[in-house]
Amino acid sequence: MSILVNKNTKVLVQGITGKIGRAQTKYMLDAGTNIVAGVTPGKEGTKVYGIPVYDTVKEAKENHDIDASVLFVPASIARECVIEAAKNKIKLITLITEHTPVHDVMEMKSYIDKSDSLLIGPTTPGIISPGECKIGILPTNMFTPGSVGVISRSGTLSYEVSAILSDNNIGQSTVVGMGADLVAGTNLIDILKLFNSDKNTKLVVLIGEVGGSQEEDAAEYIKNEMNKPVVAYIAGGSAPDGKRMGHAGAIVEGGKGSAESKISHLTSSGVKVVSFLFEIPEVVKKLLQ
Amino acid sequence: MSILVNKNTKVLVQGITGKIGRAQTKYMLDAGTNIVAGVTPGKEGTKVYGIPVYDTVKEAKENHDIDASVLFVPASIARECVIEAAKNKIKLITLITEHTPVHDVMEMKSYIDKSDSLLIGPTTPGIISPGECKIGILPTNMFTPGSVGVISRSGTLSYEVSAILSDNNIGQSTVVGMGADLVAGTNLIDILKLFNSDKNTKLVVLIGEVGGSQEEDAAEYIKNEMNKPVVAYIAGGSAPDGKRMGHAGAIVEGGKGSAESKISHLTSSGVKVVSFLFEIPEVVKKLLQ
Amino acid sequence: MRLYEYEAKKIFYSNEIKIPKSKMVYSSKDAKKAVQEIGFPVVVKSQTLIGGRGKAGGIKIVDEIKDLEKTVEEILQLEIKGYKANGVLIEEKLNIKQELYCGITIDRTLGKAVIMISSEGGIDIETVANKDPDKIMKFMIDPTEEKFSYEFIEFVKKLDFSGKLLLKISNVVKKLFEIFNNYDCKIAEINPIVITDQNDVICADAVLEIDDSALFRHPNFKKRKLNSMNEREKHFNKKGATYVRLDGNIGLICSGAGLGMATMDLINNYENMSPANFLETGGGITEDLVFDCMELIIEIPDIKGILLNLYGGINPIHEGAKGVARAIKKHNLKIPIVAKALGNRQEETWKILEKSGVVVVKNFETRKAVETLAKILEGESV
Amino acid sequence: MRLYEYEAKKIFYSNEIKIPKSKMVYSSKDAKKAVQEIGFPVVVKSQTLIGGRGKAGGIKIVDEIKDLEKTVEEILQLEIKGYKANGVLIEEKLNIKQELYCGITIDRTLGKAVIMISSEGGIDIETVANKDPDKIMKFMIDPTEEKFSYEFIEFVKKLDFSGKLLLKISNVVKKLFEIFNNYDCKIAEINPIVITDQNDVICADAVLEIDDSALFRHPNFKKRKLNSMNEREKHFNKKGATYVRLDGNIGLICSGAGLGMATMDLINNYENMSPANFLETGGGITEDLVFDCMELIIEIPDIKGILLNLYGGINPIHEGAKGVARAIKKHNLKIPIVAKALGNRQEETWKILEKSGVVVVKNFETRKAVETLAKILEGESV
Repeated sequence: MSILVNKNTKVLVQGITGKIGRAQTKYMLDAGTNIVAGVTPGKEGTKVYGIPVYDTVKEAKENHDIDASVLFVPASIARECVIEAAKNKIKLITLITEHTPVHDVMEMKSYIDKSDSLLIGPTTPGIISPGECKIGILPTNMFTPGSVGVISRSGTLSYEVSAILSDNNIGQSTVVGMGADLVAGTNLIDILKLFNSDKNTKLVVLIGEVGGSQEEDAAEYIKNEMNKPVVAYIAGGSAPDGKRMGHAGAIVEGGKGSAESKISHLTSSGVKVVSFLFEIPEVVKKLLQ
Repeated sequence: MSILVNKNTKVLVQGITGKIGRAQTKYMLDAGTNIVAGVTPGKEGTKVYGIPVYDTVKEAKENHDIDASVLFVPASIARECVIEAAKNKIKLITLITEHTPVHDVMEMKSYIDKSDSLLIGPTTPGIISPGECKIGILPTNMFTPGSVGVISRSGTLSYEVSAILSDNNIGQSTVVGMGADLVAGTNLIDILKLFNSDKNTKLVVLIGEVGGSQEEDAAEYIKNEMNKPVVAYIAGGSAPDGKRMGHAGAIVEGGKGSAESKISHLTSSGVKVVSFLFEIPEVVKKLLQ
Repeated sequence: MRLYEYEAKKIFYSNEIKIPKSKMVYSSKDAKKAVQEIGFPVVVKSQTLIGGRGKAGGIKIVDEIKDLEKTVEEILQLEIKGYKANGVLIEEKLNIKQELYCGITIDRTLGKAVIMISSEGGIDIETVANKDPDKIMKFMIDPTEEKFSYEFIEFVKKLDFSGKLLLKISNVVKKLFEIFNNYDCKIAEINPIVITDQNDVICADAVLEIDDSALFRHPNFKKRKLNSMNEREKHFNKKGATYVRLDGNIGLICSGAGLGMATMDLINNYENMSPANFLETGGGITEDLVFDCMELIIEIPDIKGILLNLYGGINPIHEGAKGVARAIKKHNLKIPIVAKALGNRQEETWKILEKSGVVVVKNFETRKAVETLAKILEGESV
Repeated sequence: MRLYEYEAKKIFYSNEIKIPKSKMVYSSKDAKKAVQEIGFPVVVKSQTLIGGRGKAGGIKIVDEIKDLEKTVEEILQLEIKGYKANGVLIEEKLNIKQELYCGITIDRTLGKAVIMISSEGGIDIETVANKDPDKIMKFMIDPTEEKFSYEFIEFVKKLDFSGKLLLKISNVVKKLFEIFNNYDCKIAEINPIVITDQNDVICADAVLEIDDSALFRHPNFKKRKLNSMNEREKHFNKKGATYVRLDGNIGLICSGAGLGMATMDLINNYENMSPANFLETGGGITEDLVFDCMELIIEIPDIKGILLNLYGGINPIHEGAKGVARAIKKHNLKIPIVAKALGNRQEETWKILEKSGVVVVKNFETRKAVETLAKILEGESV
């Protein structure tokens, strides 16, 4: 039907009593998401839109079946909250929070990699399987159900491309925002794999951006393993260079990271790379025929 | 034949080039110990009494079969050196070093407990299977081969009791100094178990001392599992009390730790507890008849 | 936040990494005093955050007092890629036997720190990396596992050092890694680590970049960063917004980096339009923030038009719209402003914007908004 | 090394654990000044390292200025178990709603830190522990695994707290655990943690004991410890030797704690002999150390004889023997000295000792050495 989330997914909201957590809980409920519990330490016994709040994930887990958690917590404690979710064996953890220190992200990723959990984010808009479940902050009205999977490193572009697809009567199976930070809990390949084995996904739209080598790595996977078409756009071809910061970054990336590198790797792996988002519907339609 | 070490044991000396490491290496070689390599970072290529020195345990391991390591290293780096030995899968690690911070000992113990290694010490005189192998600083002339196992929490008393036994023509299978620190890498029970299943050990002499609850725990094991006689002495019955340090220690020990407690637990487990060391040979002889 | 060389070296020094004798000065007069302590020859180093200063003439060796004043003044006046130096560092000249490289940064894909060392350090390290990548040893670090001294020794041994040099170099790498972790660095780099003719191991240069998101854990550096900002930059910084000045004529306010980049790609497609700035608000939109964004953009000379591209996911775009309206009113703005603003509370947002005279594009495609602005600038009706 | 309450509270304060308003004073004059800042009623607390000071009269509440001087002077003069106070702490009196207990120490058998908390804190905590051990929650900590905030919350919830009190108490326990680790503590204890009538959570007492072996990581406390010692104690401390003064007449020098205790057991068996001291050298014997040991013992009034009991494992006992010989010569000692010294280089050792007139017992049994000394003291020939 979809990847990661569907209408049966039981969701926990960590940081549910904050201003943003509360507002987004409402939007998620409106989108049909099955939110079963919330956590804010010190707030046990209260309710948010009828959802019971607990002091700890452990207690929420003891009182409810939980498949996924979405976090609206301050950046300074994001590390501990993600680890709390993972230690309590929540399978899918989505960290919306922006500006988490990258050393904290590396630590949480290390915990996650040793667990059975999957971490989406940080700085992700979340995940939506339109009409079934929304985990995160994606504006619901951009999305329609269908059979195109969308993976985007940029949050706002995941909205834009989905809206453009929807506007052209191309629905989405699942849309996943990978998160925009230096380090992401989950890489493009991990999500490509899920789409590759999802029966309902017929084609994947991949929105990359300059920096890192995720797209180059994904190209390799697509070439060797992917059994459905992939359409890609890489943002940042005309973006300004960052100030030069020592040699270390350049040496690590070893020539990867530029828009040119990503586009050429993807193209030679059989991916149709477009120059502008608005070209996507036409390409998708052609490929789905 | 013996526990932990025998004439085939291949020994590494960590900290071999220091004053103490060098002197004790000589004594160990004189006692017949099969020392195959030494480690001191920065000293690779040199030799100590013909023994090749390496920069790291890893390299020593690559060049030699190693069963056991004995450490003469400064207290400030003992933690790292023990962990280095354990990560390189050395089965028996003996830390002679005194005055290692107890938090460091807890950390190394935690690593050790998750590994296949055994840690004797810190502040241990080491282990001797008389006539076969000596690992540590025990004065060789106190010991004779035989069939009494000795476990001692005190280093010097392990010498004294062995010398008294030897003087009475009672030889030792293996003598193990447990180490005198607040936390020991290995507890009395771990060594009792080894003696229990060692064919050559007919009886065990246990030298305990006030503090902690190792003897009480050992008493429980002896009562339930031990299939050979145990003779014990507890040092410190007339020792001065330490200054009183908060309630925490008393609560943790829960009434255990005094000489009276240890003696009564051991006695009621069938252990023959003597009041003075010099009484031991007679008791041993009687029990071995 | 990148630190100046002299700041990074202070941190090195307090963490027991050896650095050359040196003194930071802001005038040739103070440079003379510094030299009395240090002794000739000295190296005069421009303190700037821009790379490649050596090749740009920002590092000079001075052997005699007669050349000092001129060299210091020249370097103080020198612009490197448009930036002047923030003072110069007067430093003892080392007698170099060998130069090594050590850099620690983050492997984005693995999400792990990577320590890189090479026995061929110096200004050509990137050439080494490209031509002969095997000459750079790389070690990936699991952030949840402690790295021990013996592991650094094992690592540095691969460069074939032994004896005391092995210990000294391993210790520098270990300390640099501790700094990388303790100061929340994105980059910690020493190029070169100098082995002197006396077999001393000394760090001749220093790059530290601290993660801005972690400055709450480093109040001193946070203060120093805030001190170097004006009020508006402070506000931006607090909200997590990013602003970069560019050369073009179209002001741009986007609610995400990807959206911003995609919008720039589209604007650049028109001959008579190019971005005057890159501005992304992140998820912290408020009325005040967007008001500040507007003020920042209208200060740019020759600005021809403004494009807003906002999504209401976590952002309250109706609040942002109020900020736009306030700026228009306050400055009586007449230049064309086109907005695409979609998502939660979009109708409310549109109403506020349209009331202020903003052209609202209600299509999903950013292309349509860019097209609309282009048409207005061409004088066409929309 | 145990810290005074006021020292421990300083550490608490700098680690953001709330403590009562308080001031350390050494005279009733300064106490008056302190009260002006703090305000009546105050608690006057003897600063001593001995437990049970409350029951011994070392803690008094003062409501009015007229009682202050007398109370302070009394407590300054009060001896608790033979020790006078090192000043008094003047502290605001809290309005107590509830008292909790939190103690962190080391479980010796497991080799793990154990955190204990109870909602029935106060002076009777050990009674609670004995009578109703279930009222004390215990948590074992793996030292290689980080403990997270949520774990402290899960832990404190077992005492049935909720809301803000739950967060405040969890935070105190977390901070105390951080202090326990960062300061290399063997014990870190707060008894009681006070919940005030305003639902503030404040630490009313503080016990910290730092591991002496870890003082190299805490240079300030090492300095403070060395400052409180005379030269000889410093030397002992550096060598890792332990000296405890007792009431008897036989001086004792042993090369290990177990051996020392066993020797004391034997000495106590004689009616006319008892140990004048406990002295164990550890593994750091040098000529100077043993010389100092000898000087320390001969200063004890009414000392009748000296017993040395040394093993040459790691210790160079021949060096120790030289120290004995030097002391005998310097002080022209006439009291009987009996030595048992066995192990590496024993013959050399015996020769040196016998040359100085020490009676050397070459038997393996300490009993023989004690017997020999007893006989000499009885006037028998040996």
